[in-house]
Amino acid sequence: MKGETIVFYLLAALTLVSAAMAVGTRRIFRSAVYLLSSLIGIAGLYFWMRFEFAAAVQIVVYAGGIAVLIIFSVFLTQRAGDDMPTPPMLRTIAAAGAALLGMGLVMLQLVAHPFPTPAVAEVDRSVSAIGRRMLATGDDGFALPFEVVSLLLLAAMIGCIVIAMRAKPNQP
Amino acid sequence: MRIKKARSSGRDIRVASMNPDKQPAKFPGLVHETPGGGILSGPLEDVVNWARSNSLWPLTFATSCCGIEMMSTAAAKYDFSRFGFEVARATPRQADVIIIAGTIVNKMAPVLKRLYDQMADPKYVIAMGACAISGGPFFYNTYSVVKGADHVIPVDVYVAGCPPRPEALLHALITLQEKIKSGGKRERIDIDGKNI
Amino acid sequence: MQHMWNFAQLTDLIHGWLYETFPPAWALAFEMIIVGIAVIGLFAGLGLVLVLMERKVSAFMQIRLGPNRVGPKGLMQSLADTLKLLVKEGMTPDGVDRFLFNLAPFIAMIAAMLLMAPIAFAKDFQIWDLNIGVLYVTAISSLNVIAILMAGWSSNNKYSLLGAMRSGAQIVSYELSAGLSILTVVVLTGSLQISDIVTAQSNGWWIFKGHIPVLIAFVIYMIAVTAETNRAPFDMAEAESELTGGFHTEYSGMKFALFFLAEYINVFIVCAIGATLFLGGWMPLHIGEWTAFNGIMDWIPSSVWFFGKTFFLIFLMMWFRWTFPRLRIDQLLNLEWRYLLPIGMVNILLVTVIAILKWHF
Amino acid sequence: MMEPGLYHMLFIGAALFFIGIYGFLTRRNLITMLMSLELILNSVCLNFIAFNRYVWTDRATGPSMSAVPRI
Repeated sequence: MKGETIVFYLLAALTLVSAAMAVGTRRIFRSAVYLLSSLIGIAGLYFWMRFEFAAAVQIVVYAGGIAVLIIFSVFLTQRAGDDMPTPPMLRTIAAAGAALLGMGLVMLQLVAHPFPTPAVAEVDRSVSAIGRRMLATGDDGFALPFEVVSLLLLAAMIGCIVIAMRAKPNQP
Repeated sequence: MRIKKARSSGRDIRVASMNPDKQPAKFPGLVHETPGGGILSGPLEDVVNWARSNSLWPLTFATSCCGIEMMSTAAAKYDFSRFGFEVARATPRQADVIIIAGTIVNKMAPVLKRLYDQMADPKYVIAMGACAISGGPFFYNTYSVVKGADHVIPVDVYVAGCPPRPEALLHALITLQEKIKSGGKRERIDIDGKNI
Repeated sequence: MQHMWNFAQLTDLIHGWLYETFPPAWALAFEMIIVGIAVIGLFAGLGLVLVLMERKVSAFMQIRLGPNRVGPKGLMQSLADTLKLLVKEGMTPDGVDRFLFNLAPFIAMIAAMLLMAPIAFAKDFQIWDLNIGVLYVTAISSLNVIAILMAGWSSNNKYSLLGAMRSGAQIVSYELSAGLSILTVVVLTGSLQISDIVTAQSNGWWIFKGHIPVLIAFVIYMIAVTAETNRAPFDMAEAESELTGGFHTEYSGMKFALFFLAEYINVFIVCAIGATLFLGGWMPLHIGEWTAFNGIMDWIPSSVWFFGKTFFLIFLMMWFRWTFPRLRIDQLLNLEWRYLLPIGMVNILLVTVIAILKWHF
Repeated sequence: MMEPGLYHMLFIGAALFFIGIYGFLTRRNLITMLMSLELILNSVCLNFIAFNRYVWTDRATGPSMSAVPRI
């Protein structure tokens, strides 16, 4: 067995096990930490597939941004030390059944569908190629979604500033 | 003649120390035998004691005027950082030595005890100044002062003075260093063979 | 270029020997082990040197002598400290979340270790020259905040929690400024790869070539990384006079030492990145086409250049620490959001204009 | 064990997706539901990248596409 294969299975195990623990644990802070380790496992998978840029963005966005955001909202809104109540048995069974059923259906489809595996030249995954694609307006460009997302971000930033602005003291 | 007698008496003591039942009556205390002889652990112990003695991080704990002298010891003129003491930690978990710089009143005593308990082993205590040694000027006619910090926690080194000069504190710290280097440990109290 | 000591020959020699002697998988494993041991050794060495340097620099700033009794000139002082912390009791207090409490120092340490990978210590001497080097550093250094939040929360102590939350707010906000000032150099170079950035400076360092905007970016970078590594005057996370010890209040012995070591390693890494981006990394001081001058500079080995620049920046950060008083948390956030970030944004626009019009040298 | 390829990645993506679904259905807490949602989004991103790596390798569409839901 090649070393790469072992690394792949380790990363997959990290991702899936910590994801399962994230939805299973009853302590909310630990849940956030497990979620983070699952996301880092995914970043490891990206590294494994040699998409370094995607991996680095994954770590920046999730470890630096979303995990901190979630942890802060846990600190500020929840009683992080207490255990969360266990969901009722019926709901657990129903949710697990639904998830397993969906998983089975998807797996059936996956096995049935033959994906083409063309031997095309290696993709140019450099940052500049991704950047050009983000701003290209042609057939496979992403200029429109990029601009829409930029607009969304702008709206979010303005909203933040409005919320954070100090109310003016009433002038007597 | 005298030399021979001394030698023989010395041998007597050694024999006696090997057999606790036959100790000379005058010897105050018990001699415990250590199995092995400590050849292997000796040098390692020395190195560890060297490290411990040279990196005594004090807890920032000052209850009255001795604290000013402690600060002076830390400042440029006396500079106890020369001996490796300057990393004053504010949290007892990371401190090695607590310098009781000042009066311990009855309300402070439980806090002092708690801080001492929170420190990680090995931990050392220096009682600085008259108040910490015996209550000092408050020894008579005061209802609120603990008459010496050693009523609360065990003390390794006492420094006299009211308050002691920075040189005295430096000397106390060096004395503590020598105590650690010589392997002198404060005995832990045994109750029914259980270390507490 | 002529160099007296070329690390490439050494690494090639070891690499070739390993692959000749063993099958490829084993050779790779052995290389990994060698690199791991080298990194851990570098860690220990750097930790010892930086702690001693901090104490000596602080003494120098305060007209004291500093440690001078332990070993010759006090050189063994940090060794004694390390040994003492190793044999000191490592407590796990009651009421903590044991798993996270014991995990947090290791996360901090692992994050610091991962950061070593893309740094070029000398010419052709780099663990992993990946094509997004700078972004990788930014990404991994944001893992540090998770370790701090974990330590702060799991300690079950209000000082720890407050310190961790302050530290989280601080690191997340100052990351933006650091990222923007890193981007200025990336815009000028046109690449995220560390080796590209270093070779782009073979005719002069960016801090000289990039006019005033890069100088501004350098200043912002130094301020931002000082805040990001939680060092004074931005040490809100462990403000001793307010929070006793901040996020590591409850840690003792070796677990505390790991945090302590990780902080110093982070200082080294951000300074190494700063030296690579703005001061040319291992690239000697070259001035344009002055061949004679450049030739003389090439005689100084590249590792000496790299460590010289890095330690100069570390000295700068220590200078900050022992000169400025600590900021209040609102002043800290004001400084970032109202001054550094807008200046950084305008600055990167300026740099983009310079890069497009090719005004830089 | 087989050599990992497209199907392995898709299996991981699907498993993450349904773990996320399970969490989303069992939790009754806004933050934990958000966390489950993050898992679902990540499985989608993983699929994009995997398809780009193994099927349509001629374009850098995957990273660009996966960057959009992340923002």
